[in-house]
Amino acid sequence: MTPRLAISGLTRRFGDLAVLDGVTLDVAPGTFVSLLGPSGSGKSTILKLLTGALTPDAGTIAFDGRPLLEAGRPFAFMPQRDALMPWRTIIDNVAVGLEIAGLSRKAARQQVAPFFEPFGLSGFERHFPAQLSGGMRQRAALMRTIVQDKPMLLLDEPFGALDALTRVGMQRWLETMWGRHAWTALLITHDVREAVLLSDRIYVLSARPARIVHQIDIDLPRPRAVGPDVAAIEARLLDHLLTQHRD
Amino acid sequence: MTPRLAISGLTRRFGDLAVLDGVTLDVAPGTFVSLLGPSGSGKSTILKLLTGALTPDAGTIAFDGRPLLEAGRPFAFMPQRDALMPWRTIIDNVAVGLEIAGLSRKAARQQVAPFFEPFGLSGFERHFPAQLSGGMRQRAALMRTIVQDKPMLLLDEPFGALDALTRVGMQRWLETMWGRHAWTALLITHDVREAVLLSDRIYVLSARPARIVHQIDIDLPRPRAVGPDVAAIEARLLDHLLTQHRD
Amino acid sequence: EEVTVALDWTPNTNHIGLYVAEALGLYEKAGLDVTILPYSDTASGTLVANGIAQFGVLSAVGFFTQKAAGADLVATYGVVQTETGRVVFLADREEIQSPKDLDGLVYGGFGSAWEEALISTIIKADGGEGSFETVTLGTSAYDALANRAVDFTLEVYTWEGVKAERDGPAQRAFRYADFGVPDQHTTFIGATGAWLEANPETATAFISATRAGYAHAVENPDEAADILVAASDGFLTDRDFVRASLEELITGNYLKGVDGAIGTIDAGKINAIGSFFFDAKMLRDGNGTPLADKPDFSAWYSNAYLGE
Amino acid sequence: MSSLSRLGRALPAVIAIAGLVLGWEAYATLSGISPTALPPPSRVLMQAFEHRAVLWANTLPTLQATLFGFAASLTAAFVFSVLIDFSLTLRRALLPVFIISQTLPMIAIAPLVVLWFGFGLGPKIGLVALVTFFPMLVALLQGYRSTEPELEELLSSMGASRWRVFLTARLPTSLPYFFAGLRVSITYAVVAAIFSEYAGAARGLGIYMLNAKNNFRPDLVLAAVLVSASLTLLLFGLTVLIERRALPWTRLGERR
Amino acid sequence: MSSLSRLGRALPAVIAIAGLVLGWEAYATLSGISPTALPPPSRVLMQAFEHRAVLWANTLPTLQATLFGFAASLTAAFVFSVLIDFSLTLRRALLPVFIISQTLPMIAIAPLVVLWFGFGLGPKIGLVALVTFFPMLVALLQGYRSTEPELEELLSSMGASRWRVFLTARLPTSLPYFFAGLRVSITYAVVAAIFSEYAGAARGLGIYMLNAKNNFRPDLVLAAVLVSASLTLLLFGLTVLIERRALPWTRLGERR
Ligand SMILES: Nc1ncnc2c1ncn2[C@@H]1O[C@H](COP(=O)(O)OP(=O)(O)OP(=O)(O)O)[C@@H](O)[C@H]1O
Ligand SMILES: Nc1ncnc2c1ncn2[C@@H]1O[C@H](COP(=O)(O)OP(=O)(O)OP(=O)(O)O)[C@@H](O)[C@H]1O
Ligand SMILES: Cc1ncc(C[n+]2csc(CCO)c2C)c(N)n1
Ligand SMILES: [Mg+2]
Ligand SMILES: [Mg+2]
Repeated sequence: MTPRLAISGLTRRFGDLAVLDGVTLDVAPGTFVSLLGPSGSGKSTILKLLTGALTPDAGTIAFDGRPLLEAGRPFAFMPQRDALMPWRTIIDNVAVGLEIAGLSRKAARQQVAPFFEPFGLSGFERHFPAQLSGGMRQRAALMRTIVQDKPMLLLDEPFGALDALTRVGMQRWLETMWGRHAWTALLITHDVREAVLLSDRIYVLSARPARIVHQIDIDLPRPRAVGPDVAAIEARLLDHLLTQHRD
Repeated sequence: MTPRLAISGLTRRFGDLAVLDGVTLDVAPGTFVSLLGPSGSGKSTILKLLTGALTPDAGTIAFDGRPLLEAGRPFAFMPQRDALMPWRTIIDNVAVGLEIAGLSRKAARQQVAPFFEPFGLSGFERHFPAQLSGGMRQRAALMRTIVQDKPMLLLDEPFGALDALTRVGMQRWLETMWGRHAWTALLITHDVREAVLLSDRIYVLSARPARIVHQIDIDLPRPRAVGPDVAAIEARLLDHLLTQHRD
Repeated sequence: EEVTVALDWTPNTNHIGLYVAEALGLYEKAGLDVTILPYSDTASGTLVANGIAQFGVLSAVGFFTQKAAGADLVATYGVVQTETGRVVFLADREEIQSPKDLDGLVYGGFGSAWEEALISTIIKADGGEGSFETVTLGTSAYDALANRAVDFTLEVYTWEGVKAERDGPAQRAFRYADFGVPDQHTTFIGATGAWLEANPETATAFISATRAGYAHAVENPDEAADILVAASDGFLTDRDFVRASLEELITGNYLKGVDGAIGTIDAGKINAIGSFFFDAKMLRDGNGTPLADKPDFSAWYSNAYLGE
Repeated sequence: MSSLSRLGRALPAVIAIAGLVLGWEAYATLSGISPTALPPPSRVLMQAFEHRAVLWANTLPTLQATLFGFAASLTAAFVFSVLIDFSLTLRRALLPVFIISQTLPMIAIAPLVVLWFGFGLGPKIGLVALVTFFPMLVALLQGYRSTEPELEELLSSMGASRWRVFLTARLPTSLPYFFAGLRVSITYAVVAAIFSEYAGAARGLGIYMLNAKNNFRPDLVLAAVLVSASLTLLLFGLTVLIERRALPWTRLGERR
Repeated sequence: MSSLSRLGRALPAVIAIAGLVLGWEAYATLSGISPTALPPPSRVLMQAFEHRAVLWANTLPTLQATLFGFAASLTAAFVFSVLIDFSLTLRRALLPVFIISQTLPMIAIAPLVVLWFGFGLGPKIGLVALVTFFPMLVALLQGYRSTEPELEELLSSMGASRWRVFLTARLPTSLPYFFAGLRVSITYAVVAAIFSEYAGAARGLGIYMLNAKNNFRPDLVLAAVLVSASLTLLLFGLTVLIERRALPWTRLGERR
């Protein structure tokens, strides 16, 4: 089966700073893949290369077997900081992707409105981002990503600002939705347990210049809960991470 | 033994918003106490009441048995965001507390210089904060707190911006130092495992208006590692947190 | 003794006596340390009335307006013995043949209420309506005339008039006297009554030295022209023009009257022009209402400081 | 209650301004200074009232020059800000030219402009625009620049064109900056209009001041100053109101 | 290499300015317009060179008024910004007064100031200060306000007094804002000095321009404009240099 996303030999420097040094990874359709790696290793840079915000120095990116450039813009991207527009209400922030895709503002609003309930944000449609807590903002950003209904999700630390409670809730919700919609997703996180709970496969990046140093496939049944299986994989991953050289 | 810090019935509202509703807790000398609680519950507010940035509506705070106001300023405080001054080099940022305490800039620098090595920041003394990664900044902020050598540490999410690798390293370092110096500390975190690994006692706050809903004393031996004991306490805590009503 | 004189315009041959007296050391001989303040946006009469300068070169226009409005000004020297002012326009304006043709045209003015009254009097004397549009331009008036931005303006014949005759553009002019305006000293040197009363010796020393300067210029126009050019910081580059202007001032009996008078203020002229202004309701008090009673013009000037 | 506390907040300003005016009045009447040098404010007010018809007639052309000039300046600032934002070459070519244009003393330029273009409304509009253009341009450019790069990348990833990104992200981001620049500009606009009249005009507050000054009436000069200052304050207040309307989200306070 | 790329960056500006100057030269010489209406730039330059001694003698007093006035304005802006920062009542009392002071047309005020205080340097310094004071005050206040509250709380928790917090946190935070205000102010300083000379002065570029204009010498007017514009650009460049020196951390780029 052609992978949905196939990255091969991806390399990128910023001036003197070699950030990516031949990153190669695959994401099969309908799977959830996580990227783990030290801070500053180049995880966000990989996503920027995918969305076209940056261009690679070397390497290829194929989407459904075709070069990325021919594939249009197949990704729904959730950036590391929420990037909500303070001047738009939450519903208009969530709907912006649909507006850009050509829908009228009204149609876009109608289409996103049903999502507010499952995201725990109903009643906040007409609020401005500054009126929401950090966790609520992050949920809005995730909603904005999902409503775009693109072939693949790119999620950069989607739960970073959430407390343990909300975080676990959102993880569970994402897992359920994922099961239902058969999304394909690439997730960046620095929370090892999160990666284990959500992923079909985890790639571990080295420190800068980043290469893939481990690949772990997980086929535990879903929904997953913390237990000995999860703990074992977690311990293995932590071990990998902690034995790397410090930056 | 008189507790180092005794908070009793602490209450505070912001306008219509009741944030703290009679928070009562103790910190014994030489112990490490953590506060866990949902985002927006009022954890940072408690620290602000301790440092004097806010005044309580009701409740008392005693330090070594005396009212806080008579105790001078006994806390070394690490705020949730690093609050490094972009116009000062790292060494001058770290030394600012000593300068305010009356030392000359030169003397203050001399006193803080030896800390750069254990914090993994040697060579960065003359850098500006903008030249450091998020994790390095947070380590500098922690260093600034510790060099003040006050009777008690107040740490608000000291490891929030760190990746798993650096985070675990810093936790280990803090634990070692703690064993060596018999510091007294109050730590705010949203990372359950972090709390279990570091604390002698954990208080769990309810959602707003916050009250203490659980108190867990931990007397596992140190240094602690992830294992069944830790996992059990962690599971218990997560259970507490997840059965609370969502905000 | 320090004395400051404020000018009414950028240095020109009207000021020749001041510069000659300064250059010949006449002020120094009289024990005076004279500073000549350049022309600026603040009128010389205003500077004198407020004590910023002791003396000022005052246009009759400003002098009569300000005096009536209550300024403590006294004319102590008549720079010219007969009218130097003209109404001017470009020579090729065929349609302007007499003042009544100025009706409905645009006047480039200097900002005093007096001018409009003067011009409309002239037009009416010629049988016109006396209505025209005023654009206040101040020092830009002559540029504007040359560039046809305005239709006519007022000039000092012995300066702007002479310049235009030499360098163009060709101009034609109406004399005030031909249309019922009495002859006058167009330019004075004056001070405040209070200061004159308190410093009669200094005033006499200054005015008499200044008068000697003008007299010297009349006798030695070549030398005087050089002095003015040298004193002008490089703006007056055309020495021949300055000389020609002086020649006109001398041969036209402006500086030295037909009767030989230099600097003397003529009682009859003051009275005539004063009465003319009064009748035309151009003299207005501090509230802007026309004076009800004709003032005693003999108190508005003094020849007492001219020296022997 | 709210209106009472609002009054309380305005009190220090009222006291300060009243103090200044009363001090001026006392000095002008008691020190024996001539009213032609410093007229007391009471006289200025009374004269302003007495000459209200003439003052009003002279206010209209000034207001006209101000508003048209400001509108021109607004348009130009917007158009050039977009051009400069879209093209680095244009930025490098035009910004130094605009900075130099700000160093030209208007007092020397204005008479030349009048010579070239006459006494009509045109050159006055031009001069007002010249003076008020720059603060707004700078504010807009700084506003565009402070757009979050993450937001722009996000929008591009959604398929937005450069122009779409500009409209959706850069322009709204610049609005608070723009209004800050607007407040500065509007303060200069009336002053600039008066100024341009000094260089040559048939009517207007500037001409009124010039004539009043030449006719030895500082009280009328100050009466006209009063009118122009009130006009400026009015326009200033208007921009504040518009800003409140246009930027509802900026009044929510910064709580994340 | 680096100097080459710097040249490359300056190229569009050089081309734009050269284009404007050449266009002006061509128009002035070819269109048959009288040189008294629009002298060609070549003539302006030559005349500026020829009259350099007199120009320089007239530049000195203007420069003096500019620098002293600016120094006074700087001091006043700092002192008042501190007062206003420390006292809410003072803020409410003084800010409206300062805003009103900005609405007064300088062209009407300057002659009055000359009447009250004479032809000396004093009133000129005062006028320059009046014009340049406000942008710096506003910048400083906005700078103080943008201090991170966390930082202030941290410093207080260390036992810092209010004044100490001001010196350690608020003042350094305000520096980038202050320099932005400074750049605006310095642009107005020379123009304001020239302006105040128009209202009455013994010497200075303003007086020079006035004289040149009255003697039908627009070439000399423009020569003086050239000098004053160069002066402004020089001062502007100076503040940019000082800023670079004073704020090394602002040039690190925003990478967290
Ligand atoms: N535009 C840029 N210019 C220069 N350097 C950059 C740029 N973007 C990123 N970098 C550098 O590239 C490295 C990788 O950055 P990146 O944001 O991809 O890290 P990350 O793995 O996402 O880290 P984190 O976990 O902290 O988000 C960092 O050292 C960063 O300083
Ligand atoms: N100065 C203030 N004015 C008004 N409301 C405030 C203020 N400070 C805090 N709050 C509110 O009080 C509540 C508690 O805030 P606090 O910062 O103490 O939460 P927290 O428990 O530290 O959350 P987090 O885990 O996100 O840091 C929040 O709802 C916040 O909106
Ligand atoms: C040299 C010289 N030229 C013009 C004026 C300006 N001016 C003021 S009043 C007036 C009208 C005279 O009747 C004129 C032309 C001047 N003062 N000196
Ligand atoms: Mg990242
Ligand atoms: Mg907090």
